[in-house]
Amino acid sequence: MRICESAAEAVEGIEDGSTVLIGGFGMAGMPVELIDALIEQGATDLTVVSNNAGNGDTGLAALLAKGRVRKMVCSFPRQHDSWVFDGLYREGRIELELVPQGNLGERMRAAGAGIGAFFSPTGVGTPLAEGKETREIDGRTYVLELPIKGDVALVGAHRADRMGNVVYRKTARNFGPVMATAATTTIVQVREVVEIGDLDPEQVVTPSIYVDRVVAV
Amino acid sequence: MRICESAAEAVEGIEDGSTVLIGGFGMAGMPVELIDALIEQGATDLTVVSNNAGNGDTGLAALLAKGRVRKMVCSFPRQHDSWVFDGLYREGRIELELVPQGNLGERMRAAGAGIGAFFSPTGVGTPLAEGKETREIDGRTYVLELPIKGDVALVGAHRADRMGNVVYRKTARNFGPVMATAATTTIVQVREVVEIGDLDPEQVVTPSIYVDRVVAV
Amino acid sequence: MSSAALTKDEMAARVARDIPYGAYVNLGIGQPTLVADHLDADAGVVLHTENGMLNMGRAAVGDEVDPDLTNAGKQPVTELPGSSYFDSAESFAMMRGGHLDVCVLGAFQVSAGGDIANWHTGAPDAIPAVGGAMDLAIGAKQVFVMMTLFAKDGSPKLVPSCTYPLTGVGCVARVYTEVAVFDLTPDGVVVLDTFGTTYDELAERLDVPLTQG
Amino acid sequence: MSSAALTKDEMAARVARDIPYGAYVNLGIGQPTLVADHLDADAGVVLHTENGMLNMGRAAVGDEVDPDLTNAGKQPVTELPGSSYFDSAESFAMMRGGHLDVCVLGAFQVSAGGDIANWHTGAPDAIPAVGGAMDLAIGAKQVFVMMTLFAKDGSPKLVPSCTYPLTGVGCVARVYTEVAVFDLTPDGVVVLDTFGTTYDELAERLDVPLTQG
Repeated sequence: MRICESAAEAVEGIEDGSTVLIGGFGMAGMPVELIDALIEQGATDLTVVSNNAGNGDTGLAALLAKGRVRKMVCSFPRQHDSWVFDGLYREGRIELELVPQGNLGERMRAAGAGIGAFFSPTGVGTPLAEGKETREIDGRTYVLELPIKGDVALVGAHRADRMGNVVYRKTARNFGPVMATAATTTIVQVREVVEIGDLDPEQVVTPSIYVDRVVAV
Repeated sequence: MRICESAAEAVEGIEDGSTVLIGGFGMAGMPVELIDALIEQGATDLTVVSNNAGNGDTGLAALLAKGRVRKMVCSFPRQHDSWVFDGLYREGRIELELVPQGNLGERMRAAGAGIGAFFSPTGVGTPLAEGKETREIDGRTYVLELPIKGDVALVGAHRADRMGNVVYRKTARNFGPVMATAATTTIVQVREVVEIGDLDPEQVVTPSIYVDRVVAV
Repeated sequence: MSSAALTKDEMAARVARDIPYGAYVNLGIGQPTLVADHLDADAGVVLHTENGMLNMGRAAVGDEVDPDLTNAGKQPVTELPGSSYFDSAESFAMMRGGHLDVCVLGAFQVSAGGDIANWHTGAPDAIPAVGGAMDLAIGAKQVFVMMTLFAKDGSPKLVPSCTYPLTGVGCVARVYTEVAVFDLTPDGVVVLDTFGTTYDELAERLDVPLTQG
Repeated sequence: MSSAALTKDEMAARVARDIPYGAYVNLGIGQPTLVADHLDADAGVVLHTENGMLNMGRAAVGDEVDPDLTNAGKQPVTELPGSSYFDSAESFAMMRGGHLDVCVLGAFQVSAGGDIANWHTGAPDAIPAVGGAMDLAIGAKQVFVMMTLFAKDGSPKLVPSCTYPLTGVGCVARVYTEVAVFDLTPDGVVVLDTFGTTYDELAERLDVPLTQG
């Protein structure tokens, strides 16, 4: 675990072609400063996994606008302010894997928890399950879903201690905790880094074992 | 959600032949008063799912001693003070399904989360995977595991509010939160019931949606 | 039978009336959100939002607005006493595990057998987006749909079989429209209530067999 | 080569020496627990206990004893600053997902190919109990085994193939014994260190091919 002095330091070494998990539901929990640093850092040909596909012209939308993302894996790209993604998609300049939101979270949880695959109740009989293995178990039909593992996770959180224990705030928690478990390198931006012992051990949401780098922004 | 006046009221209606999930790792988090009330209530022919198979002569061990349990599903029955279970098992008076602890937790999580089955990394190539379906995924072999669903969960926790939000204390948390999600009726004993609004929403571990009855003991 | 078709607010009120005391409820984006305005505080209904919260309060105004506290539509909201926060995996585990009592969804089409289509028109230039719709469709003990009964071109949206891409199969329990409420049962579609129309008029305009409730 | 076989404490110290700075470590029940006594506070090692805690402290004494705070052996322990608590599903997800750097297990037998048997003797009257052993065996980046090299009857416990029921397949990286440390590599068993014995003596007493490290 490393406390970084800057967002630039926090995103060092992210390679071209990486799969990057990016937290946030809309702008709540989106690690805007880490994304800005990633744009500056220059990694390209990325696969980005995030619930949405960017809002307005900042954060994830800015990364998309720079042409750094080959493929989006998300549940809800189409929003009133998703014009950057919309344009790229209509021009055929970005690939989209659309995943029901519950499968998105559960597939990342599976990656973090060592589950090889799981039978999901969601999407059965719909176009999003086409071509996927199904199985009836105990009278109900399920679709087999595979883990989504990241090379890197970029997570926006509230506070971290110097060991890397992390707490979130309200609904900005969303995908952060599960993404933190699912990536080889988990990078967390927080509003404040506190001393070891300053977080109540009962309240830690992402334990330090999952966290590789922390930066206060 | 009902706040019960007594442990006896809390265990009302548990039927013969039920599958009962019982929290605790050893005595930490074991809902002793609920188990005592269940003994008094009289339900029998039970399948009990719990990490251990009772310690000393109280709690789960007392339920076993009364002959109310047809089958134990657990990871670690053999302890220095598990004489009640040991005796029943050697006399062939109780059935045992031994489950690796991680599969035990994950199978209950699957039940609570609507997962039909999952490929687990644990137990591959061991006697506990014999007869189970295996599959190689991405170069690693996994064993297919099915959900464990309870009719009832008996959970020992620290505090609850009057809506049924629950917090635990230290390592007494263990199986409580996952069992609370996996049963049709979840019954929680706590040391203290507090008013709605007295628990910090960020700190709630078992949200009220999972809880059917609460009793302070 | 009422004398006029319901307004959106009246439809929302009608849905709210059918939500049992103490229920855990998810209201989908769009029209279903209106239902919240018709739930009395003493109905004990707890609202779930897919982005990770139980006991969500009303829309935030003025100083209450907090960018860390939004609903599934990404609008600022408030919290009520007794709320809880959790991550997305837990939030969807809650749905998918069948812990919600009711969810209310909008729809393009619902079939007599309870299939729902509400995520994609299938138009070739449309950008597909599903969000939590498929999880909600299969994840609540009862799924209510709230929609107009007829599309702009006059074609019915309660159909023998959906022509739009499906969201979920056989999962809708009840359909609330401006002119009628329908129960979808294993024995067929039952008309529970009509507003500004008659059972016979409905039977004529719809392609699905109806029963009078 | 040391001049005498190691005591249990010396073995524990030898294991502790090989745990990297800042590692997340699970110490199995029994002998591996001793390793904790040999980890310096400035080694930055964080101990995981399967019953739901990171950064567990030493055994609790006197007033520190709290029935809500125990280790995997159900003994009272303490917490260190920076600890965290979580439920059993999360605790095992942490293991099974490969997030622990090292786990140290006892064993009845280890095979040259890294199989481990440590949960069941296979005796017909034994009450089987597995606990978290199978999860730990497959769940850490590196699995260390700490055991005596020979059983009470003199038979080796590092064997060509385990005869006891297996706990995990091909998962052990290193074996620490009172007379030698072995690396289990894809190319075979490498003797890293000997204590009170020689490479040649080991090669004679063991049925597995050895390489001098």
